[in-house]
Amino acid sequence: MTEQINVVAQEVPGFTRAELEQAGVLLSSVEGLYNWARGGSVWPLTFGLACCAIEMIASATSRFDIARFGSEVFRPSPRQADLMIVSGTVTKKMAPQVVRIYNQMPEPKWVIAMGACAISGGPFKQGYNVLKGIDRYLPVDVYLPGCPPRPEAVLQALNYLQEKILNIRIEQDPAFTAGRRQYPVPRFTGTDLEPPYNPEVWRPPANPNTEPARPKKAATA
Amino acid sequence: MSAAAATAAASYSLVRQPAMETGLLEVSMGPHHPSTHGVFRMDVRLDGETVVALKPVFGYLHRNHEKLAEGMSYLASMPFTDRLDYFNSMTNNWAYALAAEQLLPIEVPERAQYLRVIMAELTRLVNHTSLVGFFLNDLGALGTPLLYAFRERERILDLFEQASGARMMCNYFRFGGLRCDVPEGWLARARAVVDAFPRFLDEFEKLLCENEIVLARTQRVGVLSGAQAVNAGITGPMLRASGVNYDLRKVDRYGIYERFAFRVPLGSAGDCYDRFMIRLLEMRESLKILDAALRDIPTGPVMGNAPRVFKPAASETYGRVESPKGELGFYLIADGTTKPYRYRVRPPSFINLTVLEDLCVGHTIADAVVILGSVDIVLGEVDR
Amino acid sequence: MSTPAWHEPVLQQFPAVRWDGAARALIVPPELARAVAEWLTQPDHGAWDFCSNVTGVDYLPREVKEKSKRPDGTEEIVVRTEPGSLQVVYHLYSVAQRSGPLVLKQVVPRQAPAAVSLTPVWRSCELQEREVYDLFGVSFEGHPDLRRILMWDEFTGHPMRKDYAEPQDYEWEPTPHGDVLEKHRRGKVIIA
Amino acid sequence: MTQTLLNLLAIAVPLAVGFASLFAFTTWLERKILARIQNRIGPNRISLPFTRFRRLFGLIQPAADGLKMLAKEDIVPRDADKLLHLLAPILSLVPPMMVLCLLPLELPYATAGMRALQAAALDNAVLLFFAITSLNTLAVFMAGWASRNKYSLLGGMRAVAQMVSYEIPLVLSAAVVIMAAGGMNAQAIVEAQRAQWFIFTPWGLAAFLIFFIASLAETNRSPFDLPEAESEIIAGYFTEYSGFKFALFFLGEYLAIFAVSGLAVTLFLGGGAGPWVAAYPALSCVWFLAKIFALIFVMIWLRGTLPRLRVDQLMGFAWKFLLPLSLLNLFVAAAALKLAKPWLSWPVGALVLYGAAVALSRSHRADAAPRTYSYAE
Repeated sequence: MTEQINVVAQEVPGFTRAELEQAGVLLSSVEGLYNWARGGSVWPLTFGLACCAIEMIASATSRFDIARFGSEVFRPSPRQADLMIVSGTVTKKMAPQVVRIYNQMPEPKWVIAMGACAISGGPFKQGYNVLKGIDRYLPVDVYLPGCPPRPEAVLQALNYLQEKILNIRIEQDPAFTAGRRQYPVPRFTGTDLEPPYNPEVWRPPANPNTEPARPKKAATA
Repeated sequence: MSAAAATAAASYSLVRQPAMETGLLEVSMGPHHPSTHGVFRMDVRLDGETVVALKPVFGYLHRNHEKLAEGMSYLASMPFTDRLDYFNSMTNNWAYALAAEQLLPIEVPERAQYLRVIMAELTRLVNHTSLVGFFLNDLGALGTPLLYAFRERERILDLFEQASGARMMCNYFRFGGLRCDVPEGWLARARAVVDAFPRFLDEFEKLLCENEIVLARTQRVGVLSGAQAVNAGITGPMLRASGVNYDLRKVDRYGIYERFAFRVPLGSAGDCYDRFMIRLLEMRESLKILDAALRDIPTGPVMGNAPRVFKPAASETYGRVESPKGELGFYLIADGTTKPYRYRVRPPSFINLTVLEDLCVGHTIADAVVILGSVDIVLGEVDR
Repeated sequence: MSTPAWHEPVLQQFPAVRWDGAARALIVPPELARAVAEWLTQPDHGAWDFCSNVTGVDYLPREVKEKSKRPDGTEEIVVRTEPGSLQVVYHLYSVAQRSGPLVLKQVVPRQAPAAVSLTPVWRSCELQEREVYDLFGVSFEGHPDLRRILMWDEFTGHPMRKDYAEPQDYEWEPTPHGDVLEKHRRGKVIIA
Repeated sequence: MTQTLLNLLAIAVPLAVGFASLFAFTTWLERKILARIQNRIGPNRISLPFTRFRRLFGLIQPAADGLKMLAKEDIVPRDADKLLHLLAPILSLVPPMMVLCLLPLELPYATAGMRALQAAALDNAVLLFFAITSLNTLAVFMAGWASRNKYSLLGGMRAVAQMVSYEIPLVLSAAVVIMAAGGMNAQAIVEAQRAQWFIFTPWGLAAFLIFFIASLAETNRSPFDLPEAESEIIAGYFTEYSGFKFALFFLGEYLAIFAVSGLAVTLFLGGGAGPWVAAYPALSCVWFLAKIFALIFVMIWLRGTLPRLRVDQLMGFAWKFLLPLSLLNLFVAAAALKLAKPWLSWPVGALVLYGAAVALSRSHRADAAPRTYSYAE
């Protein structure tokens, strides 16, 4: 499946006839053109959370220059941005704002979870005010590990995202099938956020109480 | 109510302030705003463009640093200190190492002392150049000064990377010395960076210091008097811009700073321009220290005879250094175990924000952004 | 490290203030705190014009075992419960005289802890006392703006207290840290 | 009748299409020039669609941006005034489009029948130009108002104050040229510069500088980009605009830059005049565009260099510096045009204008000056 899509989007001369018939020549070329356009012009949101934000800024500077990929237009308003780079620790106090900003972005929109904190909470995972990964509330397109990731890694994440965009089938694109994706903004409660995660985008891992993992430690404890 | 007042009230109802007869506009700047340097929020009340009241709101990056540190061994907190003020991991390391070394006295070898000074002063260069860049960004200079600053920053980060293995989060200091010696040829490369730096500073100063718009935008904006600054616990370049001669490198003489000849630049007006200039001038003095330190550095080990398990007796200590942002202190209470009973960071940029409202009220919203920029905050440290 | 005897004039002036030699700190009763602070800022009393660091420390109630001799000469182990306390610690410096630190502590009970705000004396306490209020639950009398600062307004509890039970919202992961394992064993899951 | 209509179409269509594509080129130019100013490379990695052929210097980048914006979701805030929200970007596009028709562009293929080819060769072109461009203020304020966003409102307010203020020095500096040319016909103004471009007279140089500065403010370019000041009010009046409406604002802004630059070229830089035009009349169009792009280059250069002014400083600059200076310039120009000895105009005019500029700036500079600092050991 994915291989075929690669063919559609990138190499017209190597197009198979079956593919053409299936999708229709016009449709596939429009799709390819459109994916080319939105892949080549990914405008990130000026949105820094923590340490990673500095490396995100560094990726826009002279040595690394994200502008080469057409992405130096950091838009301060979410209305004009395509990509949200969640760069750093998302605290519980900040999580509702992050979701809100995501809701304000127009479709099609993408999310890169940059750094260990945005992916899972990172070194601060055990904190009482730290969200254990932004993917609990938002659909993440590219996970970029590191603490913090180097600017080169930011560029690579952008390249991965562009490749992903090139391979999207419009009829399967949530940006077109579901209207603007707006996710519930978590509310503050006494100690935590409510809801603790968004079941549409994240499922908790299996209950570890039922897992027979680490029997040795259990025995000693 | 007259007709004019009625129209005025009707027009203000558009911005959803039905209760306010005075027509103030409440704007919540942040936590996502291009100029709050992270996730900081200012609840601003505006009369036209003039700030009438400003309330800072913190905590959007409160990552429970102190609580986490109380649950782990002393040394395990070292990488977390990197992430406090993520521009200045080296000075953060040093402040923590300094506090811990007061708990359990360990001799730091000579070479390590020199390397600590070198790293700290390089960090100061990194911080001050970046700050000046961000400050100009807040003034509306579309990134060019920032990119020039980051170009120089990259050169210093290369040095950090060669020494410690990481660009930003160096985790280079240890109780009683440094994690490892610098690689061969590092000192020569550092020398090259330090020698090339004044040229960049000349260029930068030529670009910025006499720029008519910079002068007009920063002079007499956000004036802070010396007495007010001391009372509000302001430290670092911001305090010295108000004319108070208080540099911990001179006052506490920690490390081996008494061996270096350097001067402390002092401002006179205490406005944004002074805060900006003091940082530029401090970089020149840092270069003097670096110059001497790179010349005099001896050979030898970089790690003292630190105990394998760091287990100080029950005691309390407060260690502080002159971080580029101000006085960075660590207050540790040991209870005889391998973990600190209480671990507290005294964050300079957090306390420097105490006077933010006083500085901003009466100025325009554009000035508020500039004043915040001149305070030089990093949210990792403000909220911890 | 020998500390100069900055505290001695204070002890002479205020007999109710104690000196804790182990922690090298002045223990000031809350009701006296304002007076002591104002006295300390005077130029001829040390000119302590700069309050650098303000924080709280939580001491849980604990059982102390003490040996005591009975009149008949035999030893007896007495178990005494020491009440817990919350301390508010102030680190004072003098910019004018370049001296310091002088450590001031207000000790308040863990139940209904109420200290006196020193913000009117040293403005630098403003945000830090708010932080102590937020994270330790010490209320400060005379503070101009005592609200939560780091946590959200609806938050209940004071997370920096030693007995604070964190919400157990970890994902399970194999980890070598004994403490984390212990936490997993105790509370574990969180999300059903 | 049909002939006229066809003629008009033959002019209007290339104008509209040509300038729209020039807009794309200008965004590319701006990104590349800014990148060079900042020691970067700028866009260069985008390939032609369906190929892996890369490194066209990023020239195709604006196409991708445009296509993306076209298909981006259009969000109208729930509380927004929907009609005004829709009209504002369109209205911001119309005035610059209209005034482009007033520029004395001599299109190459139309030289046979009509010498002076404008879409609308009016006798009072300059007047109409200012009348139409002032509509832009309305569009900007509509956008700021309709969005129901506080930042937008602030941006809209700023824009109105700024554009209304700077209109006056803009018109007054153009009035000098009208005095010299004796009319408001764009073609006549160009003709009047056949002997000497107006920029080479003292009053013309002063008027050009005032005109250029005021036009920066009129088009919200740095250092006068307060209505969209990113570091202060997010994106100003178009904070709430997304997708193609946002692109329309962009387009309108760049077309406005073309329009004012074109007017500056017409008024001061001799229109399409240049070497070899007499031999090849078609070159006139090229020269005209080249001069426009030279001005645009300066605008981009300023954008990469200067910080932004504050609102009160901005207004003070318009009312206390530019306005008196342009009024004085009227007198200087009048005197110079009536002067018996034309060679006197340079020394006297330059002296008076320069002296006035220095005196004005001294009196309003509010003793902003570099300081010296003391050191403690």
